[in-house]
Amino acid sequence: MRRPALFNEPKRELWLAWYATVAFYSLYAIVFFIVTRTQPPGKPWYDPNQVVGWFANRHDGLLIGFAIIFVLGGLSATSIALITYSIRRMSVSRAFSYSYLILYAVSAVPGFLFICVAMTVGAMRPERNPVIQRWLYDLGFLSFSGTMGVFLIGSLIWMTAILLDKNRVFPKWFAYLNLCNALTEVVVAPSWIFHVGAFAWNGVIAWWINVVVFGVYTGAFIYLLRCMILREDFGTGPLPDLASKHWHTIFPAEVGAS
Amino acid sequence: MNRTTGERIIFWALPGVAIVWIAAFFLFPGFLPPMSPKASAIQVAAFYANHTSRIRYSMILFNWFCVALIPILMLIVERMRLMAHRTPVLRFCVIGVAGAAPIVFLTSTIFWLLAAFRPDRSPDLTLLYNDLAWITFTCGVPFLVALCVFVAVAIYLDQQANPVFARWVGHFNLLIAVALVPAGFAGLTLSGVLAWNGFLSFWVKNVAIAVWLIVMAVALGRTLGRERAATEDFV
Amino acid sequence: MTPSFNRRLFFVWLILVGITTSYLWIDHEATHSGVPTASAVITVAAICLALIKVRIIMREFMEVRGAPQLLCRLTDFWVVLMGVAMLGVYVAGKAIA
Amino acid sequence: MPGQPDMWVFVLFESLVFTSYFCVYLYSRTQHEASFLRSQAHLLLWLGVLDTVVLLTSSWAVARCVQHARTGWYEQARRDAWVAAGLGFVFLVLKIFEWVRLIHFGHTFTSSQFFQYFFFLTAIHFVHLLIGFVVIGVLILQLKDPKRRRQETVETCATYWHTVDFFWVLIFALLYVVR
Repeated sequence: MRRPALFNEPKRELWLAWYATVAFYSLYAIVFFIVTRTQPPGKPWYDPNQVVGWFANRHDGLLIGFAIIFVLGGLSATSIALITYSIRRMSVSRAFSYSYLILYAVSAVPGFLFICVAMTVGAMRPERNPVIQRWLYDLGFLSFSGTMGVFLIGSLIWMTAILLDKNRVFPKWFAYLNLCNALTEVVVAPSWIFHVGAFAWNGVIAWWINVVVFGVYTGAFIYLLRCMILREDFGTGPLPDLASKHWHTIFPAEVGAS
Repeated sequence: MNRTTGERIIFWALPGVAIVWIAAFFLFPGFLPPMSPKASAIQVAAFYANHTSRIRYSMILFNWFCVALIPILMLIVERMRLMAHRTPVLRFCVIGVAGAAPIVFLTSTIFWLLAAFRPDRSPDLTLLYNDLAWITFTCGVPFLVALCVFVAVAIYLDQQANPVFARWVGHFNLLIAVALVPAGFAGLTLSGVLAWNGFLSFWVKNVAIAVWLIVMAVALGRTLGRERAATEDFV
Repeated sequence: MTPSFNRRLFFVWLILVGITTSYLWIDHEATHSGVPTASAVITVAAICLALIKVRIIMREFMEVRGAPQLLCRLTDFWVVLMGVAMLGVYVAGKAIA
Repeated sequence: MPGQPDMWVFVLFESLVFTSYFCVYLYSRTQHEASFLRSQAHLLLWLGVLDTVVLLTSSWAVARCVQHARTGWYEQARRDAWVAAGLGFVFLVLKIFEWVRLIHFGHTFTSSQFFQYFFFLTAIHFVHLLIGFVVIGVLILQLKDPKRRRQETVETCATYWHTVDFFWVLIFALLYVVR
């Protein structure tokens, strides 16, 4: 039987995860910015009737866009897994990689599932009481922007791991960029307090500047993960057969980290 | 050598969990038949007022046991350790979605329980809780879809003379992933096959989850003995 | 005085503190009978003085003075960039208002 | 190059982020000049000057620390680092005093546009300062242990501390002096 080339590529799992990561972030950007037009976010100062208008304006976009996320959102796990793997390659305790994995896995439900549910429920029944529609609108935007702690602590965990690492899996400047990303989670906190101005959830500081920082950060780590995969050297031989080999030859990566 | 690893305990707890899930499913009055998304706020409020007790007890039961999915998924993760992969990335992918998948169910039980907590409140609010519960429950499939895809990819890449899971288990997982897809679109319509009480979004999706559990349980059960034989060689 | 006492750093510190205290004088000059009034001159002066301080801190304290050309150029460019951005926004804002 | 080049990436990137905050503040200021001036009058300029002098002195101590470490005077260098941390702590106390004073008079994060920016900028700087204490801690540990001592790390830590200092220099001018 002929096999596709992918099967013989020693880094196939890593490449699959990397391409899935790229696909996920592209999809995410398209759905949020183009299909649903929930980014840039709606105005926090809208009164209930304006919120109803907002929902009416993008009724189909919201339902279709978030349905796509409902189906494919789980792909976000691939970037988390790849980053967890990168931390596993570093000369630090496994506690760092597991912490990162759990923090980001937990973030999925409040971080993006809530906005999908709230906006879908809102768009489903345009005739609903406008006050309740605004309640859903707030839930959607604030759960999305206002899920802060997991990303804050997650970035700090990653930063610490990179700074302590002696295997040079990631460059140190990216560790400091993690700090910048962690600080954006501090800067977004006032969006829980203000309805208007630079610090509201659509504000220049709490949204625009943060999005730029996050964009630079995401672009950097996707590129650096690619560099990491390119540098990995598993040899080119066939995969070892389980019965005849010991665990470490099967999982060189897990032994590479202390 | 015959170490007690406890994996068999987790495995044999699965039928018990399944019984509780089935019990909760039949006890909840809104599943047979599934509540209509077209019901008015007054009708929904009346439904919660008339069936308060059954809603509460069934959802408390489901709230307790929906997260029992996690130990089962961890058994799969442990099986993945034995696959001929070079990196743990796919295992991390499964762990990454294993937590979120049942938390979606947990969230929906919270909305159902909230709806039943004060049935005498304004019907609009009860309808809101009802919508939130149904959309979370029905559309909240992203982690299950991803789970099936990750497991399938892991099985396809497990190329050894005696793979952990047979290849058809991989095909089966992809099939289940496809069966779960329509449920994500339940928000688009209030009637028809896609609506949350429709053929695709309700019946196909929930039957797919049930079949997935049964088939994966059987597949897992077959590997348990094999793992023991394999570890004996190592130790 | 320890043999390693660095006279240059001391003078740098003195200049920085001097510029800082000059703000007190600027403020005194700008306040008429206790009521603060808007003043473009003071705003521009304050920002420029702050940027001069930033450059001194970078050159002397952060030792950019002895660093490779690239870093010298880059930090100088950054100071100019910050200045142009802030003053530009200020002037544009004034014009719009 | 003083310290890791990587730290300079952080300095330049974070400077851009801060510059963008400053621009937003300045723009907003020009649009509501009278209100900003009224609120600004409640600040104590001398307190801001004191803050700045304290932080500049702390920076001076760190600069000396780097030079001492370079010439092998590790005892001196460690003392300088402690002085820097101590002055940082004084700044911290002054800042908290200032915040408490303002809140006592009813000027809070939500009370006016100016104080929104005031509390935001001083608080985000405060967070940088808190991180700075961790950095100085690393610096002191490095100087203590002959096996760990690396001039590059000393300079990297110093670069961070000076960055916190010059951010304050800008924030001070923008919040206290600009009219």
